[in-house]
Amino acid sequence: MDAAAELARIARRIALEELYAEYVHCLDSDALEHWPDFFTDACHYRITSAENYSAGLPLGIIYANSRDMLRDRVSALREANIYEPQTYRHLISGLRIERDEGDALDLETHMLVVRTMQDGAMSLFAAGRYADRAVRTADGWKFASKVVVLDSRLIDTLLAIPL
Amino acid sequence: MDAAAELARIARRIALEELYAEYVHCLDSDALEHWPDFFTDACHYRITSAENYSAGLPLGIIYANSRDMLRDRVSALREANIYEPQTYRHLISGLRIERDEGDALDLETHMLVVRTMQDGAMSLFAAGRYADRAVRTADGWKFASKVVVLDSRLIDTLLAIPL
Amino acid sequence: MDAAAELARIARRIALEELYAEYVHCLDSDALEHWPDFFTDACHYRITSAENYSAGLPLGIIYANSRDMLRDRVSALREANIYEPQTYRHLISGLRIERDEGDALDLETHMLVVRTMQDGAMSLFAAGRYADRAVRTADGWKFASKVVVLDSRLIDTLLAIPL
Amino acid sequence: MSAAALEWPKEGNARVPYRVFADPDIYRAELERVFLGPTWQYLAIADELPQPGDYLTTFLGETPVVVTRGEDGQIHAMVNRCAHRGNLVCLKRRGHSDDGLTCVYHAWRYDLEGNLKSVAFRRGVGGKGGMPDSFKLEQHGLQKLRTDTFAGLVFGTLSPDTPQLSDYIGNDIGGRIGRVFRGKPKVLGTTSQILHNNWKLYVENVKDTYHASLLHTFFTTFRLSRLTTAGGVAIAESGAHHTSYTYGAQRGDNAASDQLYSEIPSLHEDYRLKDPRFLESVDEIGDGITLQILSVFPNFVLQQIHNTIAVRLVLPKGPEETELQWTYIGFGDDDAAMTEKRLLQANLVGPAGYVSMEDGAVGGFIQRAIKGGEDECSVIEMGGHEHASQPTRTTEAAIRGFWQAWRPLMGY
Amino acid sequence: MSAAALEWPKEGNARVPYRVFADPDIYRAELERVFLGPTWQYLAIADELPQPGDYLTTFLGETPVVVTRGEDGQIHAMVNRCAHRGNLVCLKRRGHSDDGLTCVYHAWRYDLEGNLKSVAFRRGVGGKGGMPDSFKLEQHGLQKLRTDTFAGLVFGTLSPDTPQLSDYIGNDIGGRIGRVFRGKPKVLGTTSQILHNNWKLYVENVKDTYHASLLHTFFTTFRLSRLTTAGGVAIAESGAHHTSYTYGAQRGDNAASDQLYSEIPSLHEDYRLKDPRFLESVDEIGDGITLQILSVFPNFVLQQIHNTIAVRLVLPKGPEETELQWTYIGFGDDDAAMTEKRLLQANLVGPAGYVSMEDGAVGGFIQRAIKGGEDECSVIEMGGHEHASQPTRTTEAAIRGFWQAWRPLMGY
Amino acid sequence: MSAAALEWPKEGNARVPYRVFADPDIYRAELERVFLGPTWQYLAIADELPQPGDYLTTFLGETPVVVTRGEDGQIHAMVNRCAHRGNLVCLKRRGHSDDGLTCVYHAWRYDLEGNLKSVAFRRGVGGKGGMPDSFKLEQHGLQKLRTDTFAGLVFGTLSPDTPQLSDYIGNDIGGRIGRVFRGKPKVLGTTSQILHNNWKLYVENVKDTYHASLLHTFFTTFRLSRLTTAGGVAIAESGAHHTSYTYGAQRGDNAASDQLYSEIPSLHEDYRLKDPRFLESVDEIGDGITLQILSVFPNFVLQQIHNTIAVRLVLPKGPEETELQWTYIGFGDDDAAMTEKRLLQANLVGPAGYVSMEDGAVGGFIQRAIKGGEDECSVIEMGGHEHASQPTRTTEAAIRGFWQAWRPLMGY
Ligand code: FES
Ligand code: FES
Ligand code: FES
Ligand SMILES: [Fe+3]
Ligand SMILES: [Fe+3]
Ligand SMILES: [Fe+3]
Repeated sequence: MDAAAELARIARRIALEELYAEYVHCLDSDALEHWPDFFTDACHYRITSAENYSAGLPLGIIYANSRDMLRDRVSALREANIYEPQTYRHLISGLRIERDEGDALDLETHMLVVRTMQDGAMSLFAAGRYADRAVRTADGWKFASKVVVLDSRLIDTLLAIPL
Repeated sequence: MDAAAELARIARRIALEELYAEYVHCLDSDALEHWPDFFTDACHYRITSAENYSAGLPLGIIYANSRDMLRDRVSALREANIYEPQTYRHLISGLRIERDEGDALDLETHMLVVRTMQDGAMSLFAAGRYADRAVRTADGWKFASKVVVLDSRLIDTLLAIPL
Repeated sequence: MDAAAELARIARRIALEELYAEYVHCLDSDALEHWPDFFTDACHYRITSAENYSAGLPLGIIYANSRDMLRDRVSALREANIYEPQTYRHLISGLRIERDEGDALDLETHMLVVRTMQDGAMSLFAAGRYADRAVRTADGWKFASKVVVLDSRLIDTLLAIPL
Repeated sequence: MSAAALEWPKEGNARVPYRVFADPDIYRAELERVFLGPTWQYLAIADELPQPGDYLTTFLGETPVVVTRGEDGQIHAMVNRCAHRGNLVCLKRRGHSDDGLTCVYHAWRYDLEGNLKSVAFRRGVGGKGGMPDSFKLEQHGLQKLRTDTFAGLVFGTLSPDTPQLSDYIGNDIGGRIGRVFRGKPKVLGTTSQILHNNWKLYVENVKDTYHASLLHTFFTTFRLSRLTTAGGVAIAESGAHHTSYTYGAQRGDNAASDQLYSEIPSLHEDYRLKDPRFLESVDEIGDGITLQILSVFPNFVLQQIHNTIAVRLVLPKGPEETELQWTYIGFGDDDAAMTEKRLLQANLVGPAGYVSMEDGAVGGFIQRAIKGGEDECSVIEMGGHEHASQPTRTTEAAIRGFWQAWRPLMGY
Repeated sequence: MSAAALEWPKEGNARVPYRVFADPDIYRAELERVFLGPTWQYLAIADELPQPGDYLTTFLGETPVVVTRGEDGQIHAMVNRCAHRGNLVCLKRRGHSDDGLTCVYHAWRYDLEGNLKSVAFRRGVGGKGGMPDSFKLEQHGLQKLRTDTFAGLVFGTLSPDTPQLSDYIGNDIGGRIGRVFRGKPKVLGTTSQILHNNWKLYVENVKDTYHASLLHTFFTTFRLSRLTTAGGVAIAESGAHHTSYTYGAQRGDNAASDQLYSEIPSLHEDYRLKDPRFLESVDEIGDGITLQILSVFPNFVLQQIHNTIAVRLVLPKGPEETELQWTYIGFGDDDAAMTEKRLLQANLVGPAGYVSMEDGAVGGFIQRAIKGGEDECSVIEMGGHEHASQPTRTTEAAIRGFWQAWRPLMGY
Repeated sequence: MSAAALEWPKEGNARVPYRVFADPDIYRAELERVFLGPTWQYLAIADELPQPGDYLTTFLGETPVVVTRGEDGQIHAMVNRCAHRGNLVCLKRRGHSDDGLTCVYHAWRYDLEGNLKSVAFRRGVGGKGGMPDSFKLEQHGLQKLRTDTFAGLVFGTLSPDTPQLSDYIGNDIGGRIGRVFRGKPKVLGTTSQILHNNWKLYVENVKDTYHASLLHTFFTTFRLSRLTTAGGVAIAESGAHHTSYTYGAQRGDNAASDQLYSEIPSLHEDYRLKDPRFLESVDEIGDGITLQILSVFPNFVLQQIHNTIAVRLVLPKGPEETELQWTYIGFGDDDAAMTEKRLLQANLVGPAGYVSMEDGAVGGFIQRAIKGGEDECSVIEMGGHEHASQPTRTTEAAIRGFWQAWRPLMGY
């Protein structure tokens, strides 16, 4: 591969690493109003369990088919739903490009989330992977689809803040 | 360092990041049949504890001296051994090149594994590091040696799936 | 952006990734005597909780204003303080450049620490982020300031080894 | 204190000592008297086990159970405990076996009805060892549950004294179950929550028709359901089971309702959805009931919220921990659009549900709040002191009904 | 064994059976008799709640409590448990409300003093449901604590029998609290530790004037404090409270002291700080006391170590778990340099403190060591068998004082 | 229920109520009567402590113990609990000290035999404080264990009534231990497992000669060991200890055996190793025994599987949790090739062992299965109802032997 192509390939990978870094920063710093901006208008977002996913069952814990539905989710969290103060800490690892169409990619990364409650209790809240579809747009890479596949069937108490 | 060399150095590092991403994806997606392919024919694979490792004690929880032994391990897991359904989620961080011989490297990364049982219980199963020897071969980087050094002396219940 | 600049930008990012890899390796391999070398002479180091940090309260669990204070911390751990044998395993993820002044950067990364006691008990000891100021010096990138912001208010038992 | 030592307040079902949610002895007694006692507990949807040899594992309280489809095509259930030395006979949550059930420890084999068919090396090896002649296979099967099916739902009990399932459920509640299961159910997916509270705090929440529009402000805001919309609560005579139902909002008077709710902090006049598609529902049953929450004592819940239908199982995991399992249902004749409706409306419920996430947390809040107050009592007087059906949901009658059923079982 | 069954050793306060640190029944009895009993427990610094409507949540033992600044400008405290069905009324650690306290479950509303002001749908809806007429708001408020303030510190108790706070603390200990709080306190930050030991093991450690220079070798090495420097321990007559105090090192005789400490492994002659700025302190109080550790029974600690001042609250979280909360204090008139001094000296204490980290671990060591030895006893004879004030810290008198106060409360 | 209240089934050792694996009161009684009672428990390999001043820490049940090599060159063991206020005297798992043992809390010093040598500031400071004259060092040492050594293995007991170690073990079992320890042992490494089951479920597994070829299908498949190969079980008269032994497969009749095993699901005719080097073993002892599993009551195991030799210690960590510690042994005269053999064969055992990983899980399966069935019993009739030695492994005699020894200790 020639140097320019190599450099482009590397630059793209780094851009994707940065995309995920910004994404989890957005969630973990309670900047939820910006969370929908990581997606395309007509996006799919779903949180499900490996059990449902591998059985081909379509149910999502959260199931959205548009960026506006993500905006509504944030509004509800801000205005309607009641839950204790809590924060997430995402760790991302092992980015892989599963399908490479240049400006449209199927991506997968491992993820882990530690949740901390206001009393200080930390717990392993989620472990799993992001099975995503990212597309290059005028203002950078966006998620056309993001399926959060959790290894566990169990959610501790509730899932308010998205993953 | 000139640009070409710099680019090569960076490309190599990214290739190594990708190697680890593929390696843990293989284990965590239950593609164990491909796990031995990450190693050279005459490889060493060992899982041990920091306690044994730092005391210079050679014992391994798993101790293999050939890729065929790794294949036998997989066959046993598939055909002989009995254990509850469970999955790992590896997180890798902090890749470091400890010794650089160009196409042969001593590598170290931090690793953490969350194990999820079929009932949904997640636990911190392993934390430690990979102390590896990787070599560049015709079909990419392979592990000539991989020593999994676990921080803890304890294994919860059993260790079936390799790390 | 032209190729040279792009390459330089990428090289810098990789250098920073390596900086953090070396930093956590230093702590997790008990090479504490070298820990102060990651900082500038006149540095600020502080471990605090998100609660204090977001409330603008200046208190630190550890609070140092010079590299020599970090050296004193290490001497005390080696010569004076009594604590059970224990090791950390840091995982770092999501490096972000918050402010880019070329050779001086505001950086943030997510971090998680698993602590292992000599009896083998592993626990989620810390989750949070590094809010850092790094500067490029004659011998590489150094931390002019490092604020460890822990998500939790609680410290399990004690904090001896720095984060 | 021991389970027996608790003295129930003279106010009867209108007062509940918090100790019943925290005391380990009471909890242990419940496992015995309620969950291994004369109650029917939900095990599975019959269609989850289509083929002979299919099995799944679940629990009666904390006791592991395996449910099978036998060679005879019938559903069977046994305690999942080997008659030899007590190993789990089935390790998987779901599975299929063509030759009965074999325990991994010593390979004792059972048929799909739990009868012991063979004992490895029963006659020893080379004339040495083996089981004594006094050992009879037929005396060492798996402990069998009684099972029965209602509207395609499989229930089980370990007690010979539990009345027939249909009598246990009764016609009224039974009709309200049948109303939902009109077709062949199709599982859309499952999810579970760990709740850090005693199982009864969640069951109270389910039977609490008073809280919905107050705790779940999402509901109120969108006028999806208010206590001002037409509806009520039907309660079995025994108090054990209940159904709350709500008719479409249009039947209510919004102006008057807003007026009434104006005192409640939860109303956000200005709050509108950007993409309301996920609330587009159809009256698939055709009786105008948009919301039905139904419970069968002690731990089964059936929910219809618009087009999202789910069964919930409440499993005790300790005095202060509970697992809540959701199974979401569609029907065989759903087209893609209908399925999509159900999936979108599923955002309303479950661990992240717009109108249910609070239910996952509030029990834990109570569990924390009652520490040091075990001898204090909750006050359950909304709607009076009785546990009869009422044409309103502004009542805690169904909760009083629960205690009416629970107390005699426990001897209080 | 039950709490009652323990027989106290004839040596009295000089012996403590390890069982009191491990037995769940004894622990449960303590929650009742000590923490809900006739004792004053630290709740907050009054200045943490400047405005009416400000509130914070804390605990009496394990019982959740909310502390408010009322419309009347006074501090009030109530059990954080809704009078309806026991939900936590305040969910946040700190907050502010302009219209009293509203429970999220059914929107019952209380004023800032815990009086029930309204019940949602009390009169039902459309003439159906609602509370019976017999229900009286004034009979269903939050359970109120008695509160009182000393030197700007708020204490609370649930018992009518607890003597007035100033009498409870007494003049001697009271004066030593006032000595520290000369100005308007300003919170510099907080931190907490989870200790894997019974709460009393930490309280013993606080009252243990014998251990400081032995366990905390950092102290010794820098001659910050030695048993050879002038100082002593003041103990309330009841034994309940204590203060240990140390004068600046210069008052001691270092040569003689080094000689004495030469047997102790902890001395490192050669150990010097590279940047000693963090130890630059000023005698801000002016009486030459560089170290004062003070405790008010059962679980309050006030610390002055040079210029680092902190209050500590010891919260039981189970027989073998304790939360230790630190609140670091400066004063309104501190300039930047003084604040910096306090922040630098704070390295001495807290979870990573040069002279306190060991205290976080040693209780857990004991908790592990006493397993299987619950009927053995600790030996508390340093400084004799009494619990009177002494002009030395080479004594365990303050620990004996703790048991002198604890035993009658527990009936031992 | 209390430990005493359990009524043992009339079938004696052929029935075990599951309650003994779950009941917290029974567990507490065991810690006292079994682990602090008249039993010898494995502490260490003498060669792990070559030099005077070497020490390591371990447990008798849950009671922490320190084992030392004294100045006298002898092995000593004491409870690791300071005589002052109960702190752990030794914090490290292994260590060396040239001047006895010093407690970190107040620097009390003990010699390597646990005698108290000095008390810091015993005479006070400046004539103030210090210990009363009535305090005698010799009355405040560490609690001492009796220790004895057999074949280089150190055992300890806290009871004066435990018979001499060699009598306790007996000649038969003793000889089978000696058979393995022919040379100077060399530790190759250690590993530990946390098992989520009562300790006795693992001990039953060790003594269960019936399960090996059924649960561990790896074994069967490779004809490494089958119940059809020659072997048997030797059981101490008391029932307390056992040894199972197997001769090399060649002594068995494979055709007949395959025939017999053809009914067992575990046989995979087609399954062959790609790299069988890890099974290349030598008959290092020369008596043709390829497998020996030996136990000494209550919690010691010695294993020889071909050339992989390990001692296992079974430590109770709660009613439903157990730590299993493995120490792998080679001998001083092993050459590199022999060591490599042992390391490769070690793949057979331990947490990831081809023929042992199932043992780590099956106890937990049982623990889960018996919930709600505490009054049910396991059926232990394979090989009859006795606990005598038998020339077959198709028996549960050694398990019955365990209960024969356990019941009188516990009063059942
Ligand atoms: S326990 Fe099931 S066969 Fe032995
Ligand atoms: S529990 Fe507080 S309002 Fe009902
Ligand atoms: S506890 Fe050991 S010296 Fe005080
Ligand atoms: Fe609800
Ligand atoms: Fe201290
Ligand atoms: Fe086995």
